[in-house]
Amino acid sequence: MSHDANLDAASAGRGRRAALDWLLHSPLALPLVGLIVVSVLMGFASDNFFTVDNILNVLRQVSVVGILAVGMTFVILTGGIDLSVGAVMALAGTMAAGIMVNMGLPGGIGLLTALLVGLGLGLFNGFMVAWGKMPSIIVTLATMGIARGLGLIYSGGYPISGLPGWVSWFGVGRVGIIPVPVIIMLVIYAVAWVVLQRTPFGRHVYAIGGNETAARLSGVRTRSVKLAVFAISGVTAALASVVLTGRLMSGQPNAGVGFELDAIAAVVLGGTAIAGGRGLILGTLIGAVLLGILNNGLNLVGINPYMQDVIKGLIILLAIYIGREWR
Amino acid sequence: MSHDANLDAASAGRGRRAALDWLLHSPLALPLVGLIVVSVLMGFASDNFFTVDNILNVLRQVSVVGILAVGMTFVILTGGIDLSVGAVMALAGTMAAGIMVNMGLPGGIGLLTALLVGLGLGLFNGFMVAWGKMPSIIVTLATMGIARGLGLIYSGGYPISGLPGWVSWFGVGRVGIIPVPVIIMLVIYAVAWVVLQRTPFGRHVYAIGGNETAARLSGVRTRSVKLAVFAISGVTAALASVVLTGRLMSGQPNAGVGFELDAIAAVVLGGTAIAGGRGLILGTLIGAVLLGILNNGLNLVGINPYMQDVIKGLIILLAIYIGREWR
Amino acid sequence: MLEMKDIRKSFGRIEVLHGVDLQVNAGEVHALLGENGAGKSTLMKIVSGIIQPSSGTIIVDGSERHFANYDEAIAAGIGIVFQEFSLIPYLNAVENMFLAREMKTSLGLLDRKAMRQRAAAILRKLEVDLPLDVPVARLSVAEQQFVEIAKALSLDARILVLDEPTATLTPVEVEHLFKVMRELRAAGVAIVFISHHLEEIFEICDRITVLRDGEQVGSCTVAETDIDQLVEMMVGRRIENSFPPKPAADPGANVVLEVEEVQLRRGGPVSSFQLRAGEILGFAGLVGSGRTETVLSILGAYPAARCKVRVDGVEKRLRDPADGLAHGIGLLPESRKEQGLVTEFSILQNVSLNNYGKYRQGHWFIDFKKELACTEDAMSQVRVKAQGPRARVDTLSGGNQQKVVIARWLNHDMQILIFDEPTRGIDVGAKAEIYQLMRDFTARGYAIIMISSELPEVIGMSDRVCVFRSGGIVATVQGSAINSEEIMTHATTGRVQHVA
Amino acid sequence: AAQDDQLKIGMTFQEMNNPYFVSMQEALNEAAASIGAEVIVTDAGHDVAKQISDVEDMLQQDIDILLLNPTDSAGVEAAVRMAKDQGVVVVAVDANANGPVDSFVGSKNRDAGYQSCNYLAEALGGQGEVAILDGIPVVPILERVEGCKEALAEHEGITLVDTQNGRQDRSVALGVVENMIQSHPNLAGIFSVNDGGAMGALAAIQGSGRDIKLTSVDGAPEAVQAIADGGPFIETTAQFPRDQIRVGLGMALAQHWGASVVPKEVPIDVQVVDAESAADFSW
Ligand SMILES: Nc1ncnc2c1ncn2[C@@H]1O[C@H](COP(=O)(O)OP(=O)(O)OP(=O)(O)O)[C@@H](O)[C@H]1O
Ligand SMILES: Nc1ncnc2c1ncn2[C@@H]1O[C@H](COP(=O)(O)OP(=O)(O)OP(=O)(O)O)[C@@H](O)[C@H]1O
Ligand SMILES: [Mg+2]
Ligand SMILES: [Mg+2]
Repeated sequence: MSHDANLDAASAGRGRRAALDWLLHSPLALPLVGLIVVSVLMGFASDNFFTVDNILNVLRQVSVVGILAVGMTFVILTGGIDLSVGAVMALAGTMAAGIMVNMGLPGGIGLLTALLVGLGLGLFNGFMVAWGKMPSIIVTLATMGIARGLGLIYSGGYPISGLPGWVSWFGVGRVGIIPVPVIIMLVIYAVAWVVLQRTPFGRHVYAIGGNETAARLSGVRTRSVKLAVFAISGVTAALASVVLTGRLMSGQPNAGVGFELDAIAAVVLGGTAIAGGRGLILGTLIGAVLLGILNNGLNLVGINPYMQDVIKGLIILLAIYIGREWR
Repeated sequence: MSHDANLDAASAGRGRRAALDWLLHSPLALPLVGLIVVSVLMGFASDNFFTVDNILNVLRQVSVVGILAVGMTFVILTGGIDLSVGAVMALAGTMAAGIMVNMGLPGGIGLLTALLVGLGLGLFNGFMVAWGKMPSIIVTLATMGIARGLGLIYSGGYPISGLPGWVSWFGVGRVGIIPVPVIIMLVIYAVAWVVLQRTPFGRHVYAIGGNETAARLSGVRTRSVKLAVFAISGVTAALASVVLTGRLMSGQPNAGVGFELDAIAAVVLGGTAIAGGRGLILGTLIGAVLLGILNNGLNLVGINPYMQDVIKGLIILLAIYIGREWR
Repeated sequence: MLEMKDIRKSFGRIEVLHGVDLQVNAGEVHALLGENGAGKSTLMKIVSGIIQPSSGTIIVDGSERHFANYDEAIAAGIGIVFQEFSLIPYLNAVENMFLAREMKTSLGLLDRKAMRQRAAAILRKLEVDLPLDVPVARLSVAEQQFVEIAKALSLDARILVLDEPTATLTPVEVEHLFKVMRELRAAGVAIVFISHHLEEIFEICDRITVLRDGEQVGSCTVAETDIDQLVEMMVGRRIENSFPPKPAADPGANVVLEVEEVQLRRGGPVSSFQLRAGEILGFAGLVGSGRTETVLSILGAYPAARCKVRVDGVEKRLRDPADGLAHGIGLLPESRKEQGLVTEFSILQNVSLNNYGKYRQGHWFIDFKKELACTEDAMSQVRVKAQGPRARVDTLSGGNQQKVVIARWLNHDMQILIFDEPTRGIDVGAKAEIYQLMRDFTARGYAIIMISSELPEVIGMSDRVCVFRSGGIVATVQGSAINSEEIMTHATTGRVQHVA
Repeated sequence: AAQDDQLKIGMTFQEMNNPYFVSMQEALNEAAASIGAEVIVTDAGHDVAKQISDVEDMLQQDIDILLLNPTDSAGVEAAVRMAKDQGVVVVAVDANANGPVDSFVGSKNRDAGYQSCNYLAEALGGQGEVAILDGIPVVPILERVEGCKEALAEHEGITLVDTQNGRQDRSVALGVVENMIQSHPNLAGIFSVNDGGAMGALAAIQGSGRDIKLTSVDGAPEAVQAIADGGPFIETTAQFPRDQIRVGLGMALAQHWGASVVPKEVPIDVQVVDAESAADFSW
């Protein structure tokens, strides 16, 4: 008996040490700790925070930026950046809405339009970066302006409303109690996790961020991989536009201004190195939720909206500062 | 005689070859060509373009972004980026206006306030990057949010007007026919040129962007230099706020949204490598003027405002694409 | 003059120097020898204040010193030429030499004229003539090395450390350097010299200290020892004749690669050559003669002025190293860290980097078990010494890193391997193993192109040798013509040079 | 200023991705076409500095009339002065500008805020918690909020429990209102400073399934439609953007033709649009 108890204690000790070890070494550890700390603080500050309803609410709010951040993670892992995601999302949503409302085409075509717009602009970015050898920050900055302009031209500046009712399912529907946007987001994260961790392509994404020359000289098709990550970012922007359009029930050419910065913040808060090569997609999910909790919590606590910007900035700085040693 | 003519022809030939050589190798060549091409196009499209009045007009419009781009050039040369310049400018201008209007303090104190705000936030950025070892894109993204929030808190969201009349001199005054903002801008560029090309500090800025580790091993105090470039960027943001406040005759907490992107575009259009180490401050001036001409020309030609975004994006892409080989 | 006592240094939990002593006198050239990873560079970084020792004392001119950074070491009269280049690519030679030690006018501005004159004077002493106004990135590797040396000389150091300065120099250039070193020695400067070329030690050095695995294994004068004994001290065992025997040439072997014409984008001669199955084709030439650029142009990694290639007799257009891989051509790049390895990846991930074709599960996914098995197999074939396949490659010694890059090609059906400077910066023990590996490959029928700047290696390994000069092949030699006079004659301007 | 006889009208908008301003532009184009005038339009995108540049560029093109929809009243003063120095007629539209403008044509924004919030309070029976969905702090928006607060203060049973910034943006407003609803379980009413924000708030209310009444300002087609459909969105106090432009252009022309008693300020009435009147209303 005492023997058994000893064994148990030892294995518990080992378990604890293993957990500690993991905590000190996993790139996910720090984002998780941040998430927990901020959640607990918010829970103390507002009684309404830890309700099932509010947690689902946060996740639903997070979904759009969360989906954008998936593509952003791919791009940042290769050492690039995509400033165009917000604008591409707005253009995809506006054109999809336009196709359905103004041309009366069926919803499937609308969805397809959104995806094609996202894919097309993503390929354009990727082509300019990979074959044009231009820095991604500049290419996507230009694409951002182009996509915004096109969206406004297409819609004439008016939001496009009058969408068929089922579109709202993507934004406000629920399966059981789980909001549809949350399900869409989680599915996208699951797919991204598989792609990054279980496929050769995923390895190549990391390799390019780690040492592009080495990857290229060893025979990795670095240009194709770079094309692909920007295409993925375009597609996730299109998927985000589906959720957003469902939430707003209209195509908004000026939606998503500044979302690219939120997506970048989510990726970096999630522990991904901005220089590429290191990071986990689950970290991005945690980062996105952390940002969402900040927005939600500061609202719940009733902080002056101007002050919210300041507090958010400080918390991001603090989180990255503490996290820099882990990376 | 024929002998002399031969000599002349030869030296002319040599002159031409030297010019060609310069054209092919100077990092200024391409931005200049871009400037000329765009100017000529605009001149054809609008009769009002090539008037002294309009050229001074363009330069005056360029001044604010042009001044921001000076600090941005320092930062980018070291391999960093400063996304906070627009927000820092707004905060500096708002606080300076507040000091003068609400507290009735003299103008010198207002000016000093602006400079201290810019310097302070620049030092904060630099400290976080150099000692905190955090990526500048994240640090300055956070500072951007913080500075915007502080500006809005300070002013309660209202613009601060009622400034003494002399303030407008900085924005709309003239010396002879030359607008004061243009003079301020050119003086700042001249100082920046001396600092970058003629002082040890300037060489260290380039060295850090070229190879930070090597610079540190050679004894360059890399952290101090990085601190300094962000401080410079903060100070140029403050100087830009003086011109802006003069132009707007009010402290505007919402001013300058997106100016950081214009400043980055000016730097890159001017031939500076976004990865650092290579570039000339005069290129930035050309880049800023090029952007200004685009804005002005597209207005003069009467292009639909939505279309302007698209055309600007395409021209930036084209310019960088052609320029990428030179760099 | 310089004395180091019981120096210990740990990186994290790993101690790499276990109490090393070193004593260098004024007016001597002191060789510091040891295998890759023995701790030579680490020790020298401690001398120059770049890293701090975990314990131990440094005594300069009889008084104990502690250098918090390089500046303090410089103030104490210490100068160093780093093993890794520490030049700023876009600054010119003058700016690089005086970086962080600029001369200033009374206004605090750069005194460009004075710096230029002083730079020119130092370079004249080294007998090199290089352009002072272009960014050093546009200089050849050897020229860059001289800028590096000149930079250290400009400090007027009384203790000068040269960490593998000759790795990228030709024999003639090495002679220039030695001449300057002798002058400095005569002037009473203490010099620490690190090199893997043991012949150089006997030419220039007075005393020798040997490190092995972070321990000092001995110190002696040059006269007391010979090469074999040094090698044994370094490696801990005798190394027999390091070049494996050359098998007889097979003239009937298939031509696996025929380069009909290739010309570099920067111009130069148009080259052509053939490569046969089972042979090692050496590419000799001075540093910067265009060997690397030529093979990279053939592989499509570099734009070429023109390039026409037949693989197995069929004309192919290679646009990317990936196309090379598809045709069974693999590259071992000249710089392991910059071009060969993803240093943050594990051995496993580096080995399988380009090889997922073999480890698919379903069509899309990685078969992790197979990946692990194949990697372990490849690691044992090339005898990588590491904790396991999941060790990060940046924790390995240089030789083991090089073997990881080689291991990458073992699980492919390769035809042609291009080894660019396969033994640069690699100690004698690992060298012999790599030579044996190359012979194992050719025995399997692989063809090898070996680019090397070390003549003995070219001579000892190659079945035929293409000699490069100013961007292209100027001669191909084989059989008994593979000797140093012949090769150097073609590689330099045509005058016969006598090489030590 | 005009060398050729065609009249040139310049109009600078604070933003053009809002139906409110887009319909202004349409009215301007129609009106100008009917008198054979040329129109130049610019979009400041909420950036005062750009707006000044835009005006400068229009002055280079020798406009005769400047219709100014200021991003910020104080900030555009330099532009107003420059235009006046060139002899251009300047009329501020929708929001006033500092400096020597010839006339200002704009909605009674304080009234609009007052009426919307009064309607809201009465619809709630003078009882309950309400919140304000604020916007970008510019004078017309601030006036609406002031008017709203004044109305709310007149109802003893109404408490203002929250003010958050939806930046007049549908997607931002959506998230902000979702959070408001979470933090105030008894929230009964929301006033949004404009219809863009209100549409986001509407989506949030509908998503929550709670019974919260919503009022707003503008009269945008989408909002009017939503009110007609019944539901949480019960009222918007409509402005008349097309009329503002028509009246504004009229004032400018009068001045251009030499009228000497052009009114300095022409307030345009606002009108309550609710479920009963929605069917008949459109901009
Ligand atoms: N910054 C570092 N962090 C961790 N380990 C290090 C670091 N620098 C060196 N090492 C390790 O210290 C050991 C000694 O390295 P060092 O560079 O001194 O070897 P060396 O004798 O100069 O070898 P070489 O002949 O290849 O230049 C090696 O095992 C190396 O991996
Ligand atoms: N004349 C030149 N103009 C521009 N660059 C040059 C010139 N000569 C050499 N270089 C550069 O010097 C470097 C060395 O050339 P390369 O690597 O092809 O030579 P190599 O014979 O392989 O020498 P190494 O032994 O260093 O590999 C290359 O990066 C090349 O671009
Ligand atoms: Mg070494
Ligand atoms: Mg080479």
